[in-house]
Amino acid sequence: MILIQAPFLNLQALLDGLMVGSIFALVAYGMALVWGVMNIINVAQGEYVILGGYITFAVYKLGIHPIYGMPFSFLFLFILGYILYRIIVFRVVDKDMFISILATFGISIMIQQFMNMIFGSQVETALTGFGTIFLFDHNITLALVKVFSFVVSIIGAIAVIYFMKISKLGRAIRATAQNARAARILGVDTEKVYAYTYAINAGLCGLAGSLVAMTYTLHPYIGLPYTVRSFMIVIIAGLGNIPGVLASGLGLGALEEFSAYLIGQEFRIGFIFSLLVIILVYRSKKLAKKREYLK
Amino acid sequence: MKDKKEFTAIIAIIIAGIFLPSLMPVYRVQLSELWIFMVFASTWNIQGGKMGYNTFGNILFFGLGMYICASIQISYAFDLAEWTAAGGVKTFVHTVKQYFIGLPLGLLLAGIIPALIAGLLGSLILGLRGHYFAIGTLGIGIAAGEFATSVSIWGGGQGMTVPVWPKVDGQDLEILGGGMNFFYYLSFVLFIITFFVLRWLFSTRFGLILTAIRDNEDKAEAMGVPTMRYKVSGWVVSAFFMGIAGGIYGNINGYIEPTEVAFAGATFGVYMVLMTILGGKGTLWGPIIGALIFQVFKEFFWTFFLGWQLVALGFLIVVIVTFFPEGIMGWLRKNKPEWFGEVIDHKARLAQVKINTDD
Amino acid sequence: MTNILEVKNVSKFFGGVRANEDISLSIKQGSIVALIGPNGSGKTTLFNSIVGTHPIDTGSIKFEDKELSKMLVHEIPPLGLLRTFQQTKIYGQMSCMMNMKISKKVSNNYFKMFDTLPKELDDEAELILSFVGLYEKRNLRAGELSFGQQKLLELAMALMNEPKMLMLDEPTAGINPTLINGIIDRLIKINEKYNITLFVIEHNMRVVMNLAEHIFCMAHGKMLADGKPEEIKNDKRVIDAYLGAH
Amino acid sequence: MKKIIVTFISALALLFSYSTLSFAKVVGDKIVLGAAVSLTGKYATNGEHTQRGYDLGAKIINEAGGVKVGGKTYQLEIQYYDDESNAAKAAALAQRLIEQDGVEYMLGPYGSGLTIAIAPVTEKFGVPMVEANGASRALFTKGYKYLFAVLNSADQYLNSAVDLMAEKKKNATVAMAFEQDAFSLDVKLGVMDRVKANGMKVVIDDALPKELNDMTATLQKVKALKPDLLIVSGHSKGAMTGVKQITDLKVDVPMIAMTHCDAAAINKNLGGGGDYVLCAAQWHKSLAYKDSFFGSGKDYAKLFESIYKYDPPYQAAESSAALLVYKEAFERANSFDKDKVRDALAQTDMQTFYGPIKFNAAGQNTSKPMVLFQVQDGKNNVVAPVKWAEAKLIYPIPKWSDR
Repeated sequence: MILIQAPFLNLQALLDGLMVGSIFALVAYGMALVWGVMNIINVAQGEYVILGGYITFAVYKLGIHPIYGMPFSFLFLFILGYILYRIIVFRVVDKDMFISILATFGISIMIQQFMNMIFGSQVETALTGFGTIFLFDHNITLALVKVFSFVVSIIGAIAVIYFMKISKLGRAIRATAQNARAARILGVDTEKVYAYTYAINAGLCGLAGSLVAMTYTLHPYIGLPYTVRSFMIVIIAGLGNIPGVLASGLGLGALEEFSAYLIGQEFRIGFIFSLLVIILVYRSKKLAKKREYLK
Repeated sequence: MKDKKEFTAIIAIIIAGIFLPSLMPVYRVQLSELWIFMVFASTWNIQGGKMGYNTFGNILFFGLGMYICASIQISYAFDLAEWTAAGGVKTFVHTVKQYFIGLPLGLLLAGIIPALIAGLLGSLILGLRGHYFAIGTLGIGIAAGEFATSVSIWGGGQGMTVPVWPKVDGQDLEILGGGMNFFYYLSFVLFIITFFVLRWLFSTRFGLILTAIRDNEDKAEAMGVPTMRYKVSGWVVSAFFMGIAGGIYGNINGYIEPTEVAFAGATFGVYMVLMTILGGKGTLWGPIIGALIFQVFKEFFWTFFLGWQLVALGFLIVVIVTFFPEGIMGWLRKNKPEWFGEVIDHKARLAQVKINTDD
Repeated sequence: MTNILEVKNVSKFFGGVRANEDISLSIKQGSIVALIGPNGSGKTTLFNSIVGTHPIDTGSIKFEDKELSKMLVHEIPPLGLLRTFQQTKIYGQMSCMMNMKISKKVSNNYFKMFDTLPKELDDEAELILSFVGLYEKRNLRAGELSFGQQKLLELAMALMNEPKMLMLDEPTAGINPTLINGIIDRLIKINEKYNITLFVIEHNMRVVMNLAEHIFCMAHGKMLADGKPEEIKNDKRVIDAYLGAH
Repeated sequence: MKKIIVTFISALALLFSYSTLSFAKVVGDKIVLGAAVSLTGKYATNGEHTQRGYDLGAKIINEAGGVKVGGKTYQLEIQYYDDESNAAKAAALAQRLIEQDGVEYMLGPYGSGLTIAIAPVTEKFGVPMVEANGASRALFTKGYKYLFAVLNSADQYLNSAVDLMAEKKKNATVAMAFEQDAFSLDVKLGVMDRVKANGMKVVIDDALPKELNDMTATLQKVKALKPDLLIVSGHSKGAMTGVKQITDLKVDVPMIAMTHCDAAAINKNLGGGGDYVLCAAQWHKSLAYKDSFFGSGKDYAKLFESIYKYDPPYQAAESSAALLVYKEAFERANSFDKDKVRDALAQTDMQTFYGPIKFNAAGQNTSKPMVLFQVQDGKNNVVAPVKWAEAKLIYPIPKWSDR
């Protein structure tokens, strides 16, 4: 068992995991937000991430350092999200959640195709030229770009939390999340809140995407894993529990990294999904004892 | 829906089903696919439509059925491992006898085993409600595909081929006009059986209780209905027919691959939902109409929107679910309620409740 | 007369909140009993505990000497104990007739699931619907009925199930006042004709006084008092806790 | 209910209306070849290379006077469908090309998986298929009669890399990471043979997921166990991700071998990160093969670049070669009967810019060796087989600390 032969790998795996996890967490924020506020599960999440990545990649292609791509990715996706809401998503907000799942699925495959047409399906990546740091005399290796993305996503996460606490819009969003009708009565323009919530979600995905572009590789059809993981994270954390999202995001990342060592990388997705099912069933069984069910 | 009209519709379908392949032989593949799709939609409708449990997991039974059927067909005559191992240096040919014993055997088990699995899983998964159920089943479907990728006896990521239609001294065996026709009629018959079984099922107490569960599960429980039993039984029925459909589709396609052919959640898994919604959830005919229209559209896109077909499909999805969430039958039911045996007399609406105490 | 329902020292806590604390009561076969008390005094919680909607923390609930507290929700109605809801629960997409027909009690035999509904059910359903005054509306979708009408439909569905004992949660709430006498009359008929024991949560004292032969009064999750209507009417504690509020 | 019947009828009508679309194998002066390639989906990059290869081949042949059959000259035309990188679609589309569109000569899709999916269909209808991108060994062990592959089978891809390693170091240790798909698993088969033959030891044997964009786990193991040779195969995704993360993590391995390096253009896209990587290729422009249509490999590369603005990966070259094979076969068969054409194909023995093409009984092109090139400061230089070598193998790969 390699983890025992090389004990340092455990720490290594943990660190790698946390760094991947931080990006997942960022994506999961958006999902938790949209899910909590608008009761929509946004299946297009992963595609937003990849698209954000391509925006950064485009910037990089212009010979600009990719980190300057981050604001562009965020803004572009923010705007796109806003537009998509005004065109499509608002039609499904008050409908059965299942409808919204399908609608956003439709959006996702459209985005995939457009990315394929515009950027081609070549595997791409944006080079930062950041170095590598070695710890414990070369037993631990960290790509600085990962550390960077870790820091950025943590900052992003905290920024979101504060935005929600302090800004006027943030408070409106929280109010709407708690009780849309009440909020409406108190004069909150929920339509506007929804639109911005969705836009912010897309923006966050964009930011995460630009980190993905720098840290990993891009491909128009690689979005699903991000959607899936944000599902997981949100479900583990529970809705409207932003710090929980961060925690479970990091946790999932680490868990996954270890699973890659223990049961093999090819099972990552399978592992995640099985975990999802097991968690759901376990929780429902526990509630069933109280004669209740997951709501 | 009025019996006479339904009767004509059934006759129309049966006639079409029998004569279409000879009318347009070159479309036999799409046509068999159409019947299979109708089975998809009709069985998905048991959960998603009648019962209000939107599942993404029914594809699991389809894939299982496909693999099981193929495995039985092969291992009845040869060693399965040898068959799948890099194609095997020697070529395997089924004799007519081997083929026609293996196939029905395979199809039968392809129905039964998934049904059993549905029974076992059901009691766990069907405890979930609403979108948690949707996500949970999605998980099962995809996980199944991912794990099948590493089952070496099934060729893992390599996939496996299905026995070819047997040859009699070099010539394809001529039963019902060769393999393609044979499997066309097989899928057609499967659909017809599924249709009548569901038609009967929905007319019984069972069907009504499913609707009751959709409308208000708590009430059903409070009235003493053991809902879990109904939910699981419903899933078992779906699993059975999905499994057989898988077995047939495997033979039509000739090649089985874990995530794209068998456990193809991203394509078939979503199609079956769309078809049902398009046609109208919770009705007997909705899924059938939905499947028909959907298949026509899909083929249309493939032909005329080369490279754009997925965009077109995505667009179609968005349009369907945002503008016609209650589907064609839903629309009809709104506008032609009498077709559904619903008397809408406004007298009744306005009528005051009166209880004459002197009886 | 024997006791059909025996509730002994039942307590139910939600986190820190004591919804029911050491509740005991017994109901005689064939009687009509009312349960009154201010809002939030734990009446509905008690109902839920009895029919198993949520498990009780301590105590025992016996229906015809069968212990209910460990049973699942759907296992209890077949014994002949049925309840209606404060917020009506009906099958909105189905016609009233359908609502009635599938409420018919069936044996627990697995294959009974696949029976087709017998024709004679229609007559029975129509009879009961007209009994509660919904005959004209029998073909409407249940969802189209008004709140009060849905209450009546729920009552009718319960009767369809031929229970031995019926627990009604505010049967007259939201019902057109001109009908109330009718309802009272019906409830009494139900009790006499079909010999169904009635256990009723009710705020409308007129109904209570005309209906009940025995009254329990709850407050703050505890059993405050019980006795004949006259006694309750003049009971100091009840007046302070509840009636006084009128 | 009427509505339903009406829909039904109209649907049928629509279905019928297709049949007017379908056209025969030879129309006027056109020979129609059918191909389902991946324009979308996970293989879209290489699908595009394939399609461009086909197009270029057809273009050149047509410009050079087309195909002469029975004294009449015909133009080649290719009818494409998009299989969305999906095996189920590929098979269905092959059916469709043959049955509906009356195509009687098929070109292969991109990728072993899809070719495996299509082969049973072409076989069923007895339609010849010349394929340029299905390398899986499974294709040649089924006794297919109508399948002809101009390329070497996958189990030969990285063998020479293993042998090179063996020359440099006795009983070396090997780390492997293969995607779970038909192609990569076959590459693995070949590699394992050589590894055994050379008495090497496998220290890491990882499987990569289909939606691959992170192989940190594998690389960390490599860092820990320090093998002499690292082999990665996972189409373009694998090459790109591998090199990218090797660079990020500064993984030091004396020798690294991959597939699809040129399709992923790791020599350009990764800012020197791809240097010293050994890459298996079916073809390389520097090889001294020639033919009368494209001239030498270099000329082909020039031509391709002038149209598509990038260096042709071998996926394109071999696809173009497939067209040459067809032309030659048509002319020798001097007929459009698909079985005559099939027999002519079977007898193919020709020189192309892509290399000699001669099929064995299984329809496999055996007369052409694989080449192995090494990325040397941004250029792909052939290092094996020795016959073609332009440059010397650089071994061991300099440590990152010295780069």
